[in-house]
Amino acid sequence: MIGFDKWTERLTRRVARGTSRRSTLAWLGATITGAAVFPVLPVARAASGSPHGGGGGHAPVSSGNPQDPGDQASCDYWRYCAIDGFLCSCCGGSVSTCPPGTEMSPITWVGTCTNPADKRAYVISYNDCCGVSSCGQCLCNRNEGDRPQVRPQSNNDYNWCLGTESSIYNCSTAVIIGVASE
Amino acid sequence: MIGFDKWTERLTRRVARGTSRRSTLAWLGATITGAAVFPVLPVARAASGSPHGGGGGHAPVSSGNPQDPGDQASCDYWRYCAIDGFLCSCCGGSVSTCPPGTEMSPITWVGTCTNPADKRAYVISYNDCCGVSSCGQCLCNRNEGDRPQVRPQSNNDYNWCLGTESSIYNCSTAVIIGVASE
Amino acid sequence: MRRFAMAMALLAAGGSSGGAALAADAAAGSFPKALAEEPIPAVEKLPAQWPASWMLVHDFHFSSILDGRVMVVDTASTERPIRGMVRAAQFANMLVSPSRREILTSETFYSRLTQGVRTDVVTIWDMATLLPKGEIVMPGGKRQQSVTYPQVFQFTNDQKWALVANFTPAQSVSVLDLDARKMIAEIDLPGCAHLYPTGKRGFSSLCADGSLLSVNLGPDGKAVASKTVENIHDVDKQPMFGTPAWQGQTAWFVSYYGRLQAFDFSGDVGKALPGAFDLGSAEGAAPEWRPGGWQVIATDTAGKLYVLMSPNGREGSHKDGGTEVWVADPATKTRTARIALRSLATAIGLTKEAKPQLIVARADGEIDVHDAATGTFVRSLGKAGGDNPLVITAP
Amino acid sequence: MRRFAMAMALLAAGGSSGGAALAADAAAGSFPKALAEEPIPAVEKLPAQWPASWMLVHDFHFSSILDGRVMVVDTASTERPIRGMVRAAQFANMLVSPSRREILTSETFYSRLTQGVRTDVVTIWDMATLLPKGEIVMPGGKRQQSVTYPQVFQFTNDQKWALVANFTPAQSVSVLDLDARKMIAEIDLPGCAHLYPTGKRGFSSLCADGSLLSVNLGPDGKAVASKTVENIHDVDKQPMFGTPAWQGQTAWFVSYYGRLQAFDFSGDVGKALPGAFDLGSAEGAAPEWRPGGWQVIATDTAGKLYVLMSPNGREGSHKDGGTEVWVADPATKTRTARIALRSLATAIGLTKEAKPQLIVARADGEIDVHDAATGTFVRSLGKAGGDNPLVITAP
Repeated sequence: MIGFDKWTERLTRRVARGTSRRSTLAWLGATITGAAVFPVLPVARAASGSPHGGGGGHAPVSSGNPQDPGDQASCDYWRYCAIDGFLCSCCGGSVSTCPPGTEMSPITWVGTCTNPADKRAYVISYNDCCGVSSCGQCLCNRNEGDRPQVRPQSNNDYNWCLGTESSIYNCSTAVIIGVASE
Repeated sequence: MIGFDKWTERLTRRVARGTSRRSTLAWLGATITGAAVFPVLPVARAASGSPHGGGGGHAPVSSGNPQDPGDQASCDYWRYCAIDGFLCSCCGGSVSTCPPGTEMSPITWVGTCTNPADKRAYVISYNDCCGVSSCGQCLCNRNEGDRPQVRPQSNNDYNWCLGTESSIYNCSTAVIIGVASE
Repeated sequence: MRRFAMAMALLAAGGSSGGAALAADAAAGSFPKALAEEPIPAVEKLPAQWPASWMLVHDFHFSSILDGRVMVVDTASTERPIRGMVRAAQFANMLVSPSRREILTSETFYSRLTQGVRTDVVTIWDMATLLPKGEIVMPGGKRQQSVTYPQVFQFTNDQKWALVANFTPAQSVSVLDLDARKMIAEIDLPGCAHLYPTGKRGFSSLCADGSLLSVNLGPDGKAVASKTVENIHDVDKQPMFGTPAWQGQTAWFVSYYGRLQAFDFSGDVGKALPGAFDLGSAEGAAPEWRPGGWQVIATDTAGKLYVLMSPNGREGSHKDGGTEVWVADPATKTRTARIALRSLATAIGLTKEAKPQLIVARADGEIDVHDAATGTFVRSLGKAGGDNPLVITAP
Repeated sequence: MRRFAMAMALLAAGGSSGGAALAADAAAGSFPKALAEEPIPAVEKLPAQWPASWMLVHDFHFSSILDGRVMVVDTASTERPIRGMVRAAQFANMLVSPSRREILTSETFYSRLTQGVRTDVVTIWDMATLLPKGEIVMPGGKRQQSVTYPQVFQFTNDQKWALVANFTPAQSVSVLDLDARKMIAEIDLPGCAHLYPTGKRGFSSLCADGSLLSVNLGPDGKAVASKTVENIHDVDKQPMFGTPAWQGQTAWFVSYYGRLQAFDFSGDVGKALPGAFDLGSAEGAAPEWRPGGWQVIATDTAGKLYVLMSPNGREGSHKDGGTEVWVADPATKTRTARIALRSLATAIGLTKEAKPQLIVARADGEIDVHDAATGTFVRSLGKAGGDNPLVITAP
């Protein structure tokens, strides 16, 4: 076995030891945070040209709070800076809640989005809602900061319906869980 | 129990006896023939405006036989006078064969369509192909002669994937099984 | 666990957003406090009693029939028309009972999605949580699979039981005790289709020979009596759409040609009521106006009938959809209004609101709302009914 | 049974078509014989060895992710582009082996479609019949579910085994013996993702710390040796698309910024090859040309590389799709051609035909075929790749 490291029976530990402290930390982050599921691709933007995917007659979904501006059923809403999937705002949930009948994934990917009203950088948790099939409404995909799957905590292609009773994906939320720094 | 017939324990036989010979014959026909599955509705025609559902670049599927004219991937093809569902011609099968991976339903609905070339009335068997999910291509719906479900052998809304290992519906064929009368 | 996750998140975020934080200082002045943290996990719940503007819209989902769904739609809201969705797998049927606070779906599953072991199940969903409360497995793989027809899955016995039509193609009816969570009886029904709940504990079914069969059930769910009324409908001359509009236990059917006929199912034996009448004709048709669509007849609480009409009525047009809704008053046997729709439509339903709203599922999948009294278009709900909205149900 | 059914059918038809038969007499003259009866049942079979124009296109099927499918597409045919479809359920992955004459799908099922008991399975399909030949159940519900990435399901050991990536989010690899139809080993793989078959019996994986880990497997499927090569890629400065283009056991990766880098996986230890180069820039971009799409790199049998390029390259544009395909020759490290596409595209692949054809999955779902040598548009196959074609595979 030319070129191989000296073999130890505990491959797992060896590999863990072999990775740097930084990557281990990043990985820990991934296991307790995660990534908003999903899709991808220009089809997302095409499908979401109209907020509900089919045009005609929709009023924007507003928070009613000038400090939280924008249409929460639009891919361009500030909190969706790194979202990838169907917007729960269009599926019976809201920007921060899952639709009835689903289970919110406890493992999520966390991004940082800047609120255009107060200019603060908020920590956004992209929790997925699981156990009901594809919502089919408001497919969005924004990949700022998205990186290859080798860095799971920075990748939005994983199905993050993990730690839930069912891994079936319904939609994604964008929950404020803090301010990045103040 | 005012108004009820004298009760017999064998409800089944009673009902069978109570129906006319004509309807019993019709029913027998249904149990051994059947109806091409399915869908329905203007969405079918909308979806099939272009033979493969998405426009651009398709050559008509022709039999090459002047006695069997028309585009077999079009809802307007003569044999489809009473078809309802995805055309197997667009799904890996043909007008008379199922796509690989499916099982042809042994129970089918039989219609009579007139061939515009030879003006003969052919008996067409709308066998469904089963065990693979919705083909999604060339959804067609023509209801000439379709009647309510109370007459199963004349209704195309039943899923006729019956007598197959799986009742999952993939697409429908239109097989010549004879000439109506000569 | 939550606290730990938060701490990690803040740590990670802090590293990458120092620049943003600096820029925030100026603007934050107008908003001295940051937006509040939001709780996780958070799942919406629905009211136990839904507002009268909420409807159930069945998405048949052609592109994956095995993954059909029922959308919970607030027809009064353009912002949030969809309130949730309930699974309705593989040619499913749906029932809703506000008094039981339950939605029921009659479904079929395969162990490998498209192949393997088949399981037929009625699933019972809580109307407030949209979570399953239980299920009743039905043996034998007999459940009728059709494009969604409401009358193949019905309540009886004060909603303590449900009836499920079977088709193999042999026809029968399974009787389910919903609270005991079990199938208690199966009744053969050769030559007859669809189930119209009849009397206190029974059903009627239309038969291919033109008769109506009424069956009375005993406390164990088994048939104890039956009655056949001959020559009650004519499949050849006046075929009726299988789905009627219900006014209490009176069902108004419409024929392919626009004839309206009421049946009384309040007694032990179903019967045709006198007073059948025609919707009439009108100009501008080629060749004539006929009912057209999937769910073509509906009624409001005042008893008016609404029928979806196609101007291209001919043999075979009965599922082509319609462009107008004609309103008829059974009391006077007259057509009282014509409502022009914005687009070809396939299904109509009416809310039970004080001012009933006409809900229209269009052929392009959009859901429109019209004021039923005036016919005026009120709002569009986009594709709130999913890809292929076929049946609209007022809970 | 068949004969009996026929007899009944003829009987029924005879009754209703007497008129048509009379009218037929005149015209039948020009066609003295009626069209022949066709056999029932009849199911198509595919050739055991598929023509080189046939490709597999994975339809991710957003509207029902649990019902994904792989389309068998004859890219030479505008009449019959679709030759069949294979189930690919719930974030599935697919492998094809012409020598085994098998397609493999790595799938997940729930006993009640969306809920209930989870079962992870590799299904083995016959390439001629598209019927399942067997399956291998994988315990523990660990199978990685992502938008389809080829490198999470791979062959090794001369296609006697398959490797399945797991993600719970703990990472590991399951080793399956395809002929014995069982899982024989599971190897933990913390911090590393995607599987690149390596040497005769092993794999490599890219790790978050910038290293490449190669693992050598024993005859029982268990890891017997491993080697880490440090600093082989940089996720921050030159992130690489996870799906490379394969030339034998050499994998060409492209970075978000258009840098091409080859890895040699032919030995027991994977290694980066010298000769990395950049695709270069061009006019007309805002702000610059970068690779964009889902499957952005492909290669032909002559060794040229094809990369799908977006003129709107910026941070976050790497999945936005592309409007041109740039062709590069690794031998000269130069860009040799630019192919203008007809529409924004998300995935590209090349047939193994004598004259390779460039297969393009467009963002609107259409599949276009271009001549790879000249770039000329040849034909469109409509939506032969289903609703959401994401990955194109040459068998």
